[in-house]
Amino acid sequence: MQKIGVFVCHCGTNIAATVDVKAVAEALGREPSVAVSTDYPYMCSESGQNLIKDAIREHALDGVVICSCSPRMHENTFRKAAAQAGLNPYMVEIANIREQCSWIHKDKEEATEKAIILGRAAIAKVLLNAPLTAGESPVTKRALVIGGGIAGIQTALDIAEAGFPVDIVEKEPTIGGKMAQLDKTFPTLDCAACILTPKMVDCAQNENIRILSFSEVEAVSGFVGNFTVKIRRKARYVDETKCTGCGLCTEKCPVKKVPNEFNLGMDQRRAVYIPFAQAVPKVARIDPDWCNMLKNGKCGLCSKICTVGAIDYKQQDTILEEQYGAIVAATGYEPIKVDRYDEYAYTQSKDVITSLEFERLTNAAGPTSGTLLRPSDGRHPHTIVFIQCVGSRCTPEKGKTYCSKICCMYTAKHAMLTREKYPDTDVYVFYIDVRTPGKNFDEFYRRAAEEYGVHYIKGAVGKVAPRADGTLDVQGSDLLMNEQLHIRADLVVLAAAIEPSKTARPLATMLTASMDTNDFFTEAHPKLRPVESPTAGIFLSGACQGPKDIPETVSQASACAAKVIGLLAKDKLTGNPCVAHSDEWMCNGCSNCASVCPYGAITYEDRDFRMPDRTTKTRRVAIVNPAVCQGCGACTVACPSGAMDLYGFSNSQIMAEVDAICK
Amino acid sequence: MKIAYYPGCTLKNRARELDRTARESAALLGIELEEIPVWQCCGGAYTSAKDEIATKLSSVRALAAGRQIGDGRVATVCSACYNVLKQTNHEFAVNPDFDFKVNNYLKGDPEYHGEGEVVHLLELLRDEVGFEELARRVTKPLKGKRIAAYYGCLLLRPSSALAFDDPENPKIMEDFIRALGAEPVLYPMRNECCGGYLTLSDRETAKRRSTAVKESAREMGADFMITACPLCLYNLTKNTDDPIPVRYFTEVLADALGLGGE
Amino acid sequence: MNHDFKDRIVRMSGAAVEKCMRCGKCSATCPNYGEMEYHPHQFVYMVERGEVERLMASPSIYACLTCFACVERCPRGVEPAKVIEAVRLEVIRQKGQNYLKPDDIPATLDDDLPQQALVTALRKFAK
Amino acid sequence: MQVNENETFVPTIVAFCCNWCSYAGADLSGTNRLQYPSNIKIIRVPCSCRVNPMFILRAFQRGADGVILCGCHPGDCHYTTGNYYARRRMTLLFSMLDYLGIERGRTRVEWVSAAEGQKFAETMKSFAAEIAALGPNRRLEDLRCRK
Repeated sequence: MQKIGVFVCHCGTNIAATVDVKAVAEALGREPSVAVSTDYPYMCSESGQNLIKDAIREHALDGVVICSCSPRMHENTFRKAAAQAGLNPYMVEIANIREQCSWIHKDKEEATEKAIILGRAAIAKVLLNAPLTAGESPVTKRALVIGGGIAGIQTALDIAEAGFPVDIVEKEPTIGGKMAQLDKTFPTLDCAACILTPKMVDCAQNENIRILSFSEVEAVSGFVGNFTVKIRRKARYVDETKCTGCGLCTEKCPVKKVPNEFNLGMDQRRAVYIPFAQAVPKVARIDPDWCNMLKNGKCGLCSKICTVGAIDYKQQDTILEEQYGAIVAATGYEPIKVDRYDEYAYTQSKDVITSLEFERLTNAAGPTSGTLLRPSDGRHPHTIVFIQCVGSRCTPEKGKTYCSKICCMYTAKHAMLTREKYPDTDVYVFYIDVRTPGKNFDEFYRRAAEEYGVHYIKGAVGKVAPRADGTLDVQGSDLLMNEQLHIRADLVVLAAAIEPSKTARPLATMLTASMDTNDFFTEAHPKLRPVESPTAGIFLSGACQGPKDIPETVSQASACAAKVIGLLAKDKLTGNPCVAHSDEWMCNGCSNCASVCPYGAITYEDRDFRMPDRTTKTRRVAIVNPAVCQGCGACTVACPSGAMDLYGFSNSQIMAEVDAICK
Repeated sequence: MKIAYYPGCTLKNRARELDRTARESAALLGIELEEIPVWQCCGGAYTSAKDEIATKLSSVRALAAGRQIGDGRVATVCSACYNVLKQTNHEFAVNPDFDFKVNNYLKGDPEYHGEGEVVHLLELLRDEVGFEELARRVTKPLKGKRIAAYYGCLLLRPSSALAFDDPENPKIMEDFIRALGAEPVLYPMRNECCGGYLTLSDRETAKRRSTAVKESAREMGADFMITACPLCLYNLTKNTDDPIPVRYFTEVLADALGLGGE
Repeated sequence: MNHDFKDRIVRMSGAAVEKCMRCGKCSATCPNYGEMEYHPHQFVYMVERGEVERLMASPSIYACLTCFACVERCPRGVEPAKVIEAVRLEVIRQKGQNYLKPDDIPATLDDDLPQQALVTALRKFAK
Repeated sequence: MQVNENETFVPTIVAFCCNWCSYAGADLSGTNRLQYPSNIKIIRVPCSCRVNPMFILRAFQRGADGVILCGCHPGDCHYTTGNYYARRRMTLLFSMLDYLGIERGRTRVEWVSAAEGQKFAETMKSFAAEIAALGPNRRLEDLRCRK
């Protein structure tokens, strides 16, 4: 027979004023298997805790019930006290007789009666408690950062600075991401390349950082502290270890008409190319869709002129398998395709461009060497119209429901820089709201309007009509004038909404990390845990979690690194012992549990079973990984054979509580 | 193939050419347009008010009758009929209350729950004949002609119900023009309104609208324009001073197929 | 503020005036903007504010082409043309309020005018 | 079921509350001293998806007159999707209760967040009133279990 101790707290008068604590202690003391039942003014005080510890030792108690405040307050306090007295901490149950009894009832008799029932339910449960030990798992002290934009770069640098090795996996041939394509950055107008490329070089030179460019994550298994990741290193047909980045091949390649994706197709590159001058790693790549040698075996020029013999037409994809303790998603964003908003005539005129294209048109390394020229005829535009919120702030049927957040500021930047460089240009911005929360942001926008004479028009554009003379008729509304305007523009710039990278959704599936309806990664808590995914060991950096500008991305990236470092600094992780476990004799291997598990904690193994007739049978059974399981219990209900149960909240424990309450 | 055909009131009167050339061209291309035996005017305009049921019943009856012919689809040529019939049919899909009330009105007639489908002759040419096949059947290609397609509003909007083509950058009529051997002229006003509904009540406003459309087509160098809508044709020819000719797309089709006579 | 009218307009049109984010794209897109006293965005806003009677008294309700360009391009799915149609119906459904009277029609006819013009005008402007 | 001396019916009600939202919401209604009937007893579970429909049937069998399940609002589940599972399972259970002849109103699913102490108390009050109006559960109670 088990021996249970019951301890009823007065909590000063908080409980004792409405609950007759003596009567409760007395009534519960009469319950079978209760060896000792007593009350005390403050159980959580040191002397209260000593009272419990002494009783555990004196009566050799097997379990303890504390009738006190909510377990959310002091469950840990009492568990520690029990452990100090040599009792397994999970042999403690709390009956919540303050928040859920004394504080909500006025009638003392009624409250006392309820407190007794709650105490009985706790006794019924603790009788079925089992001693639990939190599992420990080792931590692989290495991090994986997926995505090599500014978010991934910053996170990797910070982790590496703390002394932990980091791998950056980047799907493109170079790191740098979207920021590498930008011209200037708001609100200080530093040139993006000038502040980004030193960081890219830092990554390349840091001993703790390995850059796996032109690579993609293919499979992820394991759990926090112990991930195993398969990474596909895509064939670039150039030996990364030999190529010096001299660029000779990219000058001699005869295939010259390949649309250059770095300049968004506004100029051409060769079939063998280095994306841009400051690429890291500075290694060429051969584009198999265009290379004559790879397509039909006729050419081989680059191989002949390469002085280090780096060209390798036979190169194959390889798979790299690595262990990591933590994984950071930093997959960033893409601008949406604006084709569906063709009232703006994006597909009908070359002179209707997106803001990212505008960045390239004003960038010194861009297709026009930084001179703002119309894509159609290469002439200077004299009237430019910027259109805001293209595809943002829509109903789900019409586009993205959210504000893309960065457009107001970069448009102010574009407008300001245009007016500064080309004072003869008229610049109009059609806006719905100008949203500039951020340090020095509103001042920046006001400068565009006040000092640079940018015309801000409150209203939207309804139609952009290409005219025969090459101009664009922009028909918009000026809501403050209550007028419909027609502006003859030479160039129209669309502030396209941004959306998460298309690679994010399949990655989230591999990571079992959750996403919202827009395919942004969900954070563990929107306010208090903004850089962690609900899945342990997965962290979020940058715009993959939601639209962000560079300052915000960098601060989130560093916050994310701090969380990763905190994890990697531990030698062992202590788990929550209240996890699911499967009775392999009852399990029929149906997979129902795995399909409801949000964490991928359940796997299947073939086990040999010795049958009563002395034969051996091999059956597939579920195995719960206690380090991954978070203890929600979804699987326990999904299990048709009743094999799956949850420590700490077992079927029998909950039913015992039900029985005690319904008696 | 045989398909139910809803000509609409105007094609029986002022737009007889539209009706005749549509039937003859379709027949030549293997599509028999079989007129629904009994039909009434669709009303020409679809009232968006949720509480207007009775004005949509003539369309519902036509759609219901169409079920008896061919594969149950109803073909139209006139843009207005297409718009009204298709919006009416779409309402069944999105508004159960409409379905319920319509069938209360229909008591005695067979029930109808939106199971039909409305197609425009242009869609039949694209999907059943195919523009490549059409190009092969052309005997008198319109070589060197620069033709501006005028969609107006009725074929395209609301796109949620009509789903005819991209409402901002449609291409079905341009592809049709190419199939006839001519060159399509893209001009920005091709999907803007000619002012049709105001023709009677405010002729001057309608004139300004149709003139704007024609100026846009002229600016882009059109030799002539084509349309599927009798009211658009009227506004673009009789209610404007611009002399660019406007023809029904079926007239041009009949010509190209060698049905024109000359 | 007359909620009675507002509720009727909202119910009749099925348009969600409260979804409007005041971008003015409906008015930016309207081909007949110049002929209107109140513009599409004002119809939406004024119905939301309950100012329906002012709209009912305005000739703007007969200026809408029902071309649905505003409905097509509204990023919030508000459907201004349906709001305008509902306000117009609210007027012409009243006794003696037909905007177009059958007696006026013969004067407007000519030999080429399609039947379509007649039926649509009557449907739009008379009950 | 309890029937006291003057024969007014005081139903026995079990509330399953998820640890992260609804149990915290119940604590908050306590902290704010918002009253609700004492015949409701709360059982803490890690997540609403831990609640096996069997537990609810067990409660009815043992004499409960009403059972309410509270979880995080859809989309807010601490375990991401648990409350969706709970919702689906309960929907199935409801149809089964019909089959058993148990009034549909004897079970309810509510979403109560950790910040909704007021809502928790209101929900409990209204549920208790509904169960009292329905009267004792005589259909499923296993009298052999009664003491």
